[in-house]
Amino acid sequence: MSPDRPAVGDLFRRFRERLAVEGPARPGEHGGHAPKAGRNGRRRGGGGEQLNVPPVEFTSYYGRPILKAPVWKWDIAAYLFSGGLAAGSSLLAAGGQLTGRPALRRAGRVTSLAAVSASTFFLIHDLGKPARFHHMLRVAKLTSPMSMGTWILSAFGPAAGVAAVAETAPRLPEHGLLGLGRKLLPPAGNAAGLLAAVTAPALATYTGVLLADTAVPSWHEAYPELPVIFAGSALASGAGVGLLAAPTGEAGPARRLAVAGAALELWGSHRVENRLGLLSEPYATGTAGKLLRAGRALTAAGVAGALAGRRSRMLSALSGGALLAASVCTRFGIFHGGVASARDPKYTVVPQRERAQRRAGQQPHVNGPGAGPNGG
Amino acid sequence: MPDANSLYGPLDPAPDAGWVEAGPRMGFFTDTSVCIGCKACEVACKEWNGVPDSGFDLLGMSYDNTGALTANSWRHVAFIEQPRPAGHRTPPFADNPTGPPVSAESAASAAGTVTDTGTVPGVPPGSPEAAARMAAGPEFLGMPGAQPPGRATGAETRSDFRWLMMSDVCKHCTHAACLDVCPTGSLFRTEFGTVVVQEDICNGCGYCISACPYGVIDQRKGDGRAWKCTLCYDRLGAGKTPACAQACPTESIQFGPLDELRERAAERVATLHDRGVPEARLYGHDPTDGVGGDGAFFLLLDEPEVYGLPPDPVVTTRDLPKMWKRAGVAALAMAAAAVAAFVGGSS
Amino acid sequence: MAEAHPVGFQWVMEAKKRGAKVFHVDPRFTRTSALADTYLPIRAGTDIALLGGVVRYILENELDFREYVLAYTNAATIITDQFADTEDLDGLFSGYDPERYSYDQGSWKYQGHEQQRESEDTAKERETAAGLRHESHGMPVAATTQRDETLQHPRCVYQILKRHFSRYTPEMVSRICGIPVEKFEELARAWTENSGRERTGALVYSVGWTQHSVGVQYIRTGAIIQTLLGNMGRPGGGVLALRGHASIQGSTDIPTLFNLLPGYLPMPHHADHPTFDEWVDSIRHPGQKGFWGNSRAYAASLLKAYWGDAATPENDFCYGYLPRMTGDHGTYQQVLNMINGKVKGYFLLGQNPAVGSAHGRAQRLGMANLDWLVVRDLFMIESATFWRNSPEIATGEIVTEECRTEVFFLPAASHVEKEGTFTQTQRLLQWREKAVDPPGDCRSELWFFYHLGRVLREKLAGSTKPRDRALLDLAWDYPTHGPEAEPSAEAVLKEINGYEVATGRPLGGFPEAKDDGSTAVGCWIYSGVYADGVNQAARRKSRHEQDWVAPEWGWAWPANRRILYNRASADPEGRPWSERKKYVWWDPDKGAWTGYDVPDFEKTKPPSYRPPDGASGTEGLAGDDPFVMQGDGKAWLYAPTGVLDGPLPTHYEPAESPVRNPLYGQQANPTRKVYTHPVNRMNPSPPEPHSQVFPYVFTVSRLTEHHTAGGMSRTVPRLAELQPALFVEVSPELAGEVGLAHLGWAHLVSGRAVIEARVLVTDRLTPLRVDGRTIHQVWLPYHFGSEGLVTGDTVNDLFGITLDPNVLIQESKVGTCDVRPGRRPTGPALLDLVADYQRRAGMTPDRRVPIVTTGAASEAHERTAGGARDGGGDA
Amino acid sequence: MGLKTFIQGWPVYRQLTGADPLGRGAAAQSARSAALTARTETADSVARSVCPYCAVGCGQRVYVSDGQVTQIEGDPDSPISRGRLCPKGAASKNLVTSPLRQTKVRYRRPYGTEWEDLDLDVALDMIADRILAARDETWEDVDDQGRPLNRTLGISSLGGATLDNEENYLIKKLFTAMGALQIENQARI
Repeated sequence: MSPDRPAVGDLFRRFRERLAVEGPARPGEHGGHAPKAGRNGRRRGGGGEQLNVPPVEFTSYYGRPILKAPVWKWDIAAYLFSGGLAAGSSLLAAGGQLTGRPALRRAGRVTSLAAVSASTFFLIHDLGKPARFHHMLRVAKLTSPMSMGTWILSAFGPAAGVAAVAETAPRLPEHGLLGLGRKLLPPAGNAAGLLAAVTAPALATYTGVLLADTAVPSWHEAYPELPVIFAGSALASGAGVGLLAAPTGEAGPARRLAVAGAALELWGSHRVENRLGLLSEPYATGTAGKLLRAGRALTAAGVAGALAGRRSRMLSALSGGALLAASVCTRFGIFHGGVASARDPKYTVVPQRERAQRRAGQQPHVNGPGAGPNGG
Repeated sequence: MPDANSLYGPLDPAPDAGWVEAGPRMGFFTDTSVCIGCKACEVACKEWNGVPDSGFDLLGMSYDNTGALTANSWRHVAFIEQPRPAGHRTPPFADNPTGPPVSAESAASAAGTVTDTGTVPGVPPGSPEAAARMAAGPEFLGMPGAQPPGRATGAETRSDFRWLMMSDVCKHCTHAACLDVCPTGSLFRTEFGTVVVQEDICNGCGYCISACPYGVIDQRKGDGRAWKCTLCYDRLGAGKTPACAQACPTESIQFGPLDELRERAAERVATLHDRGVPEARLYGHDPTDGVGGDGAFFLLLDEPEVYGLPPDPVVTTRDLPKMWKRAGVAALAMAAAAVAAFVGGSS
Repeated sequence: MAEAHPVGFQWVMEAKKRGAKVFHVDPRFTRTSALADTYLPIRAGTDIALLGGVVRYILENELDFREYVLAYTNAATIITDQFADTEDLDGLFSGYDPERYSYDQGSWKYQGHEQQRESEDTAKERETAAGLRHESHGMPVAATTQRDETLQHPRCVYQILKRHFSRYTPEMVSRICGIPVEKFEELARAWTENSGRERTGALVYSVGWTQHSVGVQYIRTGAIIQTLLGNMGRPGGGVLALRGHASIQGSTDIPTLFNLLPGYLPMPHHADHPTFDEWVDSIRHPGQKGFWGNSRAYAASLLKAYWGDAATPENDFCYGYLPRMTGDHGTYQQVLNMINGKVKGYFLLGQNPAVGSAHGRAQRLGMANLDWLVVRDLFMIESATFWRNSPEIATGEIVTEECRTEVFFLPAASHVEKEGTFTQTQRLLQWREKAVDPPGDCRSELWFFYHLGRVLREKLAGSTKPRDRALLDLAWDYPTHGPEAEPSAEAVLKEINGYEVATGRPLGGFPEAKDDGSTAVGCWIYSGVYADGVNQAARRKSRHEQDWVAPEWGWAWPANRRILYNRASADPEGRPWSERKKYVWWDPDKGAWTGYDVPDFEKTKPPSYRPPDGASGTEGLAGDDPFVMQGDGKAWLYAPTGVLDGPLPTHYEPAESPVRNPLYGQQANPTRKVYTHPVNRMNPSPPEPHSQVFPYVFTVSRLTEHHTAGGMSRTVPRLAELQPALFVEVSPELAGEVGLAHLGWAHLVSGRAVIEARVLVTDRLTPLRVDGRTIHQVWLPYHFGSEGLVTGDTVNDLFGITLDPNVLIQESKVGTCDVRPGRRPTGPALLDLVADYQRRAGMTPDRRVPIVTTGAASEAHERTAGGARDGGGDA
Repeated sequence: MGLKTFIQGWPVYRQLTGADPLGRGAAAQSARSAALTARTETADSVARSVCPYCAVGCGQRVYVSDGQVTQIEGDPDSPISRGRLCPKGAASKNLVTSPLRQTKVRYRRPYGTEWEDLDLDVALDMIADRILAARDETWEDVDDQGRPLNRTLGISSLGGATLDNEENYLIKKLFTAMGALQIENQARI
């Protein structure tokens, strides 16, 4: 070898040391394979540390994710919110309708229609082939929450629509064809409003199943809580609308709804952030962690404001806004938490490995070949 | 009427899916102990099914430049280099002047490479540590102490080495989550018991992608639809062997009635154990496993996750009834809360 | 084999299923190694040492298949006392001429044959790659030989062999090859234990073996082992070449080679073959045994096929029309002549030398100095675009505006767009049906050359120049069909098969060939492929409908025989050696040879037949002489003549090696073909100084996903995506020594070029302990170039040009280089880097590579057959 | 299409009336899927061919529809390959239909910087002229001792080993007749 070279082995030792320091993924400088830094088993974003999950050991094919992360974009998270909002506000509307609180009714019905229209837009917009959205109506599959949701939405949507349109009745002329409408719309609206209200809880909670019925570890394992969280979040957002729209005199039920919703939501999200062990980690770390923590804070603030602001229209409105924002944060938080859990193979391998070992009767897991038929 | 095991447990899926006079269930048995990693399966599949290219980047994952199963790669040959003993074989580098192995570092670097496969999510980069452990040698530098028990021997030189190769494919599960959650009926169970995406129906909702416990199905950019192995539905209809299995030079990919394949596989494992390959084990053959057994199952020589397979997959729809129940409870609670809010208290 | 011939490898896996033990010897751990029972890493270029070790193991332990060896080989034959071995002459054999770097074979002969001197001018034989002729037959020796059936005579072949290989101890094998002793012994044990009466072992090599300066001797050594162990001519045995091109076997049978005519008839040499008779006798060797006795008929019939009516016995069948060789006209000599401006025009027919041949730079500089170049290919290959897109453009050695070469690119028809036969690696001809018409201007070679000939003949019509007679008298009337006037391939195949001139009846086989001009045969060894007017190569009887030999699938030359010399599968009395291994045997009731295959023997010649005195040709062969193409009907453990670099294989270091030959003072093959030319500077090897400037051994080969120069794979998306970049595989130890990182860049420097590649640091490569030193080897695939979907530097640029003396094939499987981290310099800086290395290594333009590195040369010169020589046979 | 057939074609209807209430199989099958057949079944013709890559000689079946190659796969009848192919053989269709495939004659004049188009017949004629010129320029009748040579060393050829035997036969025959001796082949490499 050329004389200007260090002794055999030196460079290799340096190479290994450098590698140990830098972490090995350094092909970025050649061939343009920039490594996506940051998603790297041991690193944990802000807020994670307090959890103190010990670094877990697992193997994976070149460390690549085993699962395909959801291809759903922001609009599905937005749909989770808008769907819940539609459901919550239609309940609010029905309540207002039955207990003679026109402001609540009106606000509820209008919001409900707006929200359900937005939902439909989000759903179609997220499709790879939007022009084929109607293929959703080919089948009715009990095994597919999305199919079920489609049918629920197709029941709820028109009802919410009619109910909202009915609110225009007072503005119609006394006579003529439209006059007929002026007479007929209110009863139709009431009927539709009640129909919407009946389907509303289904609309609000099926989305929990929609996320849970996947291989995404942190979604699936959270299946007992997700519907509760989403129900609560829906109620809270509905209440938020009430607080924003209704005069303090009518806002009583909204305040109580806010409390109830917040209770369900907080209980649920507390559970998923603690009950799932390793799979709680994605909810406590990174974007999801930030969003969920923000959601909690906003909910608390919203409820407090709602209770404190009995007399103040302004405070009520603020707390209503807070509740709506809280609902948004919660939905996006849950969404991102799941996506993160699908992207890191450890959330796939470790729990399954532990499950397999439990089944195998606590045999110590020996990894790698040469360790016998089962061990490797 | 649906079987009691419609969602979970042993089941012959075709009759359950309404195929009244269905033939025997057809499937793949992929014996990785005879795979030579030639990738004929990848090419034959693409040629028959007109699957687009999936990127022209060097990934450095040994000889794997495909990376993973994607919408544009329905067969994927995995390559794993390990300084481990290979069954009864003579250690390849015994008495050569070798130092410590480098497989772990190389794998760790390769974990960072990316290529545009023309699909989403495609082949994202991964965790270097997990990659390193996959290929961990007796002495594993770079991330000290990151080895699972049983790996570390602290040897200063390498003499053992093995090169694992495995052609991965859609598992055509007995209980296929992708199929169950598909809202359009695009994914359906064929008369052969296989799981197929109908390209004229799929509207790209993406639900199947999150539902697959193996990370097989994937979305093609621009096109927007989900794509995966069809087990050559059209060829089966014509009584032909799927393209990959017909091409496979060493019969690593075997096609046939699933029952026969399972028997053959069991014999093969027994033979290998006799011949001093204790690490041979089957994967996805068991009708009582979390997905009711795979229509495409494997003979592996290491832990499933080393090949990028989940160690203990369970079909998500197993828990669907419970999920609906929880949703119902939540819905009732919601309704109750609403009623309470209005009737309880005044003002 | 799994790497380059995966489908063929299925049969290895079948054997493995049935309990066969698979050994794989390769410098790098490949996909084959992954499936083998035992893998032996070896230093590139040392296979003879390894195989020689096995020969020694067999002889020392008397593990040869003695009955077989006695009856069917020349083990008992006694050699003249003038013979001196490498053991006596420090690596040279007797008869070495240090001026001409070649041997006088007079002292190698069988006892009593000293005075037969067909062609002792081996220097000339080397120039004309005479060795290639022996693809179908051995060199001449007289029928009768002196034998010692006890094998005790000190000068019998068996004892000479034993002495010659006595040095190849397991320790020596380990010193040379870097293979640990235990590994070697495991191989030797398994090989011998699985050979003999009941079992056979097969030796499979890829033709990288031929790409060495001692390539022919590699294969000789393998053949010696297989012969000693009785594995030749028997099912499950043999020496199997894995050839890398669809019809590369066919293209030597029906050669497009300067020194051969169809059927391995030699191209005439201006000095040796002035007349038809002398030419024919040089093939036939009057008095010799075996099937070459009829060569006059084969030769006459070929000329008859060429010149038809014009060819008559009176004018020696137009023998005078044949161009004559005067020396080496091989492809590498041509390239150097191109650089020197001696060649005007160049045809490239589905060939990409800019990437695929050794010393790509010389290839491209040669092409840049032509008047015109015709490239016929499916794709735009590097050899067609050298004038605008080549490394020399970057370095300024080729300037587009100043490059005068006129280039015609003619698109070719693909294998599905024309019909015709390929001859695969086991001599099997398979006819391809045409599926579709070629697109656009794409045409078959058949079309191009037929119409080129037509146009040439039209242009020359009426010419009175004697030189044009050969073209004008050419039998060139082939039926054509279709709008493009495509010539009929079947008509050509019929001519190749041969026919009766008078009636046009296709011949049934070469025994029907006549020397009186009544038959025309295009390639005598292919005669029978069109027997009974049926295209036998088109037969496609399903394997399910015939036995495992599948004789009705295609057609194998000669005579549809699937295993050559299969008479050896039976014992001297004609009984199968064993029931397990029965293949061809004598049926006393029918009084004929029978079996699964077409017997490679006269059908009714009984095992007991003994030739009458003075019998020659086929009558000369006894009933137990299975090797019917050999001059004495025996398999040659020792080659008394014909192999230009020695009667026995000897380990020589590659032309470029970092290691001093541990075996003998003679470093490298003393008869190798060396070209001293400014562009062709060879890296220094010991005992020359400065060899440490190029401390590493590099070797190249194929990837499963690509095909040779990449013209048919880098252009195909399906394949390009599977291996998208050039990479170099290095061991962790070398990576550490040089400072290379996985997926980083490295560049390799030789005395000719610098190339860069991405780095794969892998445990699949290992350093070797060679003669007390640690030797690092690197491996690269040679598929890459500057055109196509995926591109990369051309690895063959690193090689210089040094050839095997027997067949003039270059050493392009091993060389020395330096390895440096990072990307290579570009432009003129690249030339500076090479120049700097040349300076440090003392590679001055006028430097002559030392051929003889032992003092024993002069002594070897003395030991010629009575010192007598004849200068060049101006008889 | 009548309303009735439309309704009956509706998978939901089939779910309610058929044996697939969950809509996961028979009921969900589309008309296209039901009508699907392998294109090899509907091919106009099939050619028995041989893989053009290495020398193992694997059997291929080439399926053609409307004058286009629609599929190339292994020939199960072949005793050599038993219907199997390596990645290269499996890519044969991609080879013959590759977008990079050249189908037009290209010409680069001396000192030219770009390719130009050229008519095939013209090209053939120009090449013939150049052969004759090179031949005349470099012809050797006899050696210095008057022994016949009958040759030109001004023309070289390097022929691929992927050509048919028939083609190699004509190449050798023609070049030999024109006195061109320097005919070489991959077999030398």
